[in-house]
Amino acid sequence: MSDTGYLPKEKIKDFLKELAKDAVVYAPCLEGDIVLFRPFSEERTLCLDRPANTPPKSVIYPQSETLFAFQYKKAPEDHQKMSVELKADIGVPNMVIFGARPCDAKGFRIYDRVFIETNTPDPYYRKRRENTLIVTLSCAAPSPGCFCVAVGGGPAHKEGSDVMMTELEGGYVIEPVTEKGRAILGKHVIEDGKPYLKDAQHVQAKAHDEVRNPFAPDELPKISQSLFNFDGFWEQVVGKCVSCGACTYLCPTCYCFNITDEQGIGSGERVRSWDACMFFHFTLEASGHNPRPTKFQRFKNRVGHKFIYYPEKYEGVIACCGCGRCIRYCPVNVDISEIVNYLKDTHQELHWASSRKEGTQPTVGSTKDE
Amino acid sequence: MSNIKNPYLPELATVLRVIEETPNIKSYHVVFNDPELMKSFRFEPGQVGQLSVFGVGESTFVINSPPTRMEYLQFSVMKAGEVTAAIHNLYPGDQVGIRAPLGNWFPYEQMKGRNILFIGGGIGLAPLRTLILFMLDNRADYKDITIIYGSRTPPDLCYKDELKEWEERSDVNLILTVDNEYPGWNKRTGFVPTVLKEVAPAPDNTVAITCGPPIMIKFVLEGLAQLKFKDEDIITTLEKRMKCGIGICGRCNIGSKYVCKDGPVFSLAQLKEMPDEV
Amino acid sequence: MNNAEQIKETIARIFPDVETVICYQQGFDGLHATPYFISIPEQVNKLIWNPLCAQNLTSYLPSIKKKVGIVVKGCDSRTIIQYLQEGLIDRAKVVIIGVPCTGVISVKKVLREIGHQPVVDVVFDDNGNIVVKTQKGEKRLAIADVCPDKCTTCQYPTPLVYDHLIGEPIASNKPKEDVYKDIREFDAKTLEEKRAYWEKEFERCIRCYACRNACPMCICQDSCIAETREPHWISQRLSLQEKFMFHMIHAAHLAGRCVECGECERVCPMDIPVAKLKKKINAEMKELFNYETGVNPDDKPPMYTFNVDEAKIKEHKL
Amino acid sequence: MSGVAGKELRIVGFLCNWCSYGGADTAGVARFKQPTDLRIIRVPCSGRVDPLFVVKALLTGADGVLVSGCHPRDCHYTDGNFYARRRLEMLKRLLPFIGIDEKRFHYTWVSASEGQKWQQVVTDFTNQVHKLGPMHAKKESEG
Repeated sequence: MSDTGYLPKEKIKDFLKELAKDAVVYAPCLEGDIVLFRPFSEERTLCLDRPANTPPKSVIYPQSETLFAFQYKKAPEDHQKMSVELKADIGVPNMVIFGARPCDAKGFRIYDRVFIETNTPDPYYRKRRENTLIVTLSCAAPSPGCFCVAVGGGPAHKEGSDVMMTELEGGYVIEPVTEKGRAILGKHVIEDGKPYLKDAQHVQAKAHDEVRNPFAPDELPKISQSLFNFDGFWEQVVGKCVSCGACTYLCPTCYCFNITDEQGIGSGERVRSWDACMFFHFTLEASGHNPRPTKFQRFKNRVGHKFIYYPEKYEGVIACCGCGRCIRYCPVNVDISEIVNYLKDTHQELHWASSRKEGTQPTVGSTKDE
Repeated sequence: MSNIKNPYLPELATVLRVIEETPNIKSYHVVFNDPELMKSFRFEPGQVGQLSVFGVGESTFVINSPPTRMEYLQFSVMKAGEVTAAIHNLYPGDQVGIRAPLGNWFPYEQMKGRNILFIGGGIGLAPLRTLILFMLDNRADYKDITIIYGSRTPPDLCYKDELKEWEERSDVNLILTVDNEYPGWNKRTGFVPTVLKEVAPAPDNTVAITCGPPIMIKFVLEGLAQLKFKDEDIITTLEKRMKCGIGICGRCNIGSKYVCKDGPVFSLAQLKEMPDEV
Repeated sequence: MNNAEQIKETIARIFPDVETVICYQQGFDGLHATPYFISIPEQVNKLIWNPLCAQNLTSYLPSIKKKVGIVVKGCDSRTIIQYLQEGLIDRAKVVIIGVPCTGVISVKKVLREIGHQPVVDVVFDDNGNIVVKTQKGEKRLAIADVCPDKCTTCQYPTPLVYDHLIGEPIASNKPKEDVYKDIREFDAKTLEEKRAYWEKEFERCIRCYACRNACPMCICQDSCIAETREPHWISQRLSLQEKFMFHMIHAAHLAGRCVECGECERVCPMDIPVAKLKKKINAEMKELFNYETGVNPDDKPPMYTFNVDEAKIKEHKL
Repeated sequence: MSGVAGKELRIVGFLCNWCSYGGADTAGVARFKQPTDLRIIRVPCSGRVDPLFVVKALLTGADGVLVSGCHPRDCHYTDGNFYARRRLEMLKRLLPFIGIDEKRFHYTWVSASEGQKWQQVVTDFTNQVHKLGPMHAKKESEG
């Protein structure tokens, strides 16, 4: 068996059917004008020519899941007393994420460190992660707003994927990344891909050159602390933010969540659901005190989490995969890459500091002399 | 796979006793339903637990009984939101869930052989209580123990029985204060930070541990700085909205530190390294 | 002198009087404009004005305490009037730069036309077209073909309230009776069809609340009942029921208040036609109370008032 | 609500404290025969009835919702029911747009003395809802 496989385009449905024999296959499907990861079936329209509107994160980390169910019962010995029964069920089928993009797959690596590689691993995430095979499609061209190469990724970056596919004219070159992914090469419809490997590498390299790097020439952005901690900066750059959760919910690396009890009569579930640091309620305490009451502080925390706090904890890894969704789908197109770029630019910092001294509003990209 | 512990699944426990501390604070004595767990359960002074009322939710409270007294765990709850209101409706025999212990604890090892200054306000005495009792149970390890504690009015003082006990002990210097004159109150009046200035404890070989409302903490920290306490010798314990309790869910962070996991106990030296989001 | 230049000049003139001016600048690519907050007159050089300037900037007004200048199109001006009806802004603190509008562009529609390709360049020609260049070639689209639905029946191309008007007023050439035509057509479907339609659309909702937060009339914002636990209107479960309920909350709270700016729909990352529900209610408000939102500052929103004898409400028989 | 009684449907009634709740009471005291599908929720005034109460009920399992208040001009709080009338009429017209039969929702005015009228309203509305059948028929059969 060769190390590289090849999937002719006309056999893609057969391939998916074969995968679906012992797993639920989530693939990017066209729905109206948008692309979503859906359990693939014959009636759905596969769409691989652009990244899905939402990343496949919900497959492994669902937007809402039951942590456990509880039920109050009358104690048999004393009917005045109620006892409680808890039931946690972490049953997960085998799953395949087909057609994720390298940025999407890299997102799962960001989660792994938090959910699995800790002394209190999350059994729900871990089980799903272990049961899921991630088949990634490398990007042939950048998408609006994306910048993976600037945050340690790339259009054929393999981190997080089990299998990497690269599209050629007639089919897909298939490179296994993990042991789990190697099994793919054994599927019926997969042919030997060795003759196509060079072409695939060429496509990958070409795409890499086309992705913009807003932080160039830096390898990874280095953030100026003084500017980061300057309130006026945030007031200027995120004044337009409407404080919704679109950026976080569409982000392949955002993982903050809420835990709530949702009750029926005498029973109910403890539910874990996505939450967003952009919401006022996120940090609101029962006393009414809110440590991050303004959208500026909340946005600062979002940028901080991705570009400072997470890297501090995890050996410099930036918790942003550069997919560009938060830029494309933001109601007012707040551009996180632009903001980080300001934050790293020492020249700008001088300028911000000077406007701070004068007591005037700082300005972004003004031509005014310092 | 199945034998890894599910960090979200609480242990079931029963309310043993409810004590009305103040008009809006109650203390709960709670024991795990599993007697084996009750025997093997270990925690350190200052660690917190997530207390569940199933159907309403979870909230974080410090375990304010000391690890030296393990007949039950004590939580003190001030009625503020949805969960605390539900806890206030609990009676002895009612079922709750506990996820504990969580977070870090007071560095009591480093405090051995030193003078200890506690400064508390209102419900803020709860996290101090666990350490005070722990130190009293290991009294020989510590030098002078001074406690400055205040509340709005005398009825708002927590742990009244213990306050009385401490007052009578010769090896504890307890200084009580309430904000204003109050019928029948013949001790000090004035805010805690003001009283701190009046008492003016010496910083030599002394660790100050403070907890209370944010505004009190703010002025106590200033006061301690004026008294020349070193940042490393000033310790406080923070409160935040918490959900997971294991440093994942993202709401209790101050910069890269998660109050639920890296805290709740921080020295002023550590706090100064963190963004101002307390 | 074109409109952009005139707007810049006007902004320069009002500056000492206002602390901030809200207008537009180029977004992350050629196809996106983005709100732009100017605090010193020199910043005006980055201002743009073209049919991509679709956002309703007035959404920011109720939360701004300072005196502010703002660029508004005809449709946006209705929000300001609605704010005035409801006492949400102080007219003396807003300097309105009105710009008559011949129709804006729906980025979603353009993206559909160009196959969601990254945009290399965008230009506007003199014949009402937008020319979008991508790696795969160039596409010339008539603005009228890629405008948001609201533009196709626009009755108020010229702002209804302004302090400075840029250029000459324009009169609408769209028949008034067409405004709610789409609503009538949809309503003609069977109950089952309609139910299925909404279930399919709402199923996609991710509850990011972009529709709510972008809505100029959603003034509760941080205290919205969609997020509070007390009262606990909707749970954190991800069922269709919860999503449906959220959108009904949004729609019901906008009854007789929605100014049909279409922001909710424009910002939806899941492409859910959320504005339709609100438009339906508006159609009923027109029919029942002859009320049109955001047209006359002296009007009262119909849900804020009543008549002892309602001319159009008949008692329902069983 | 057993097997045959699967016929009993879930109808929620929001009744104002001052008139309709009294009307229902009058009907009860007079032992007027009424269908038993209705579950009554007493509210201070029909003006307290947020149209979203009705939506929430219909979306979460009710097969019909009835709102009843004081007759116009007779509101205990002077004008609560005038506001209610506008809101509920808006809702009545919105429901079919989201695919819910407006016949599942009815609002009316019954005074405390109108026991007979109450009986009529409950009977007629219950019959009307029964004609439409359960709201979530499909889902139940699927389950």
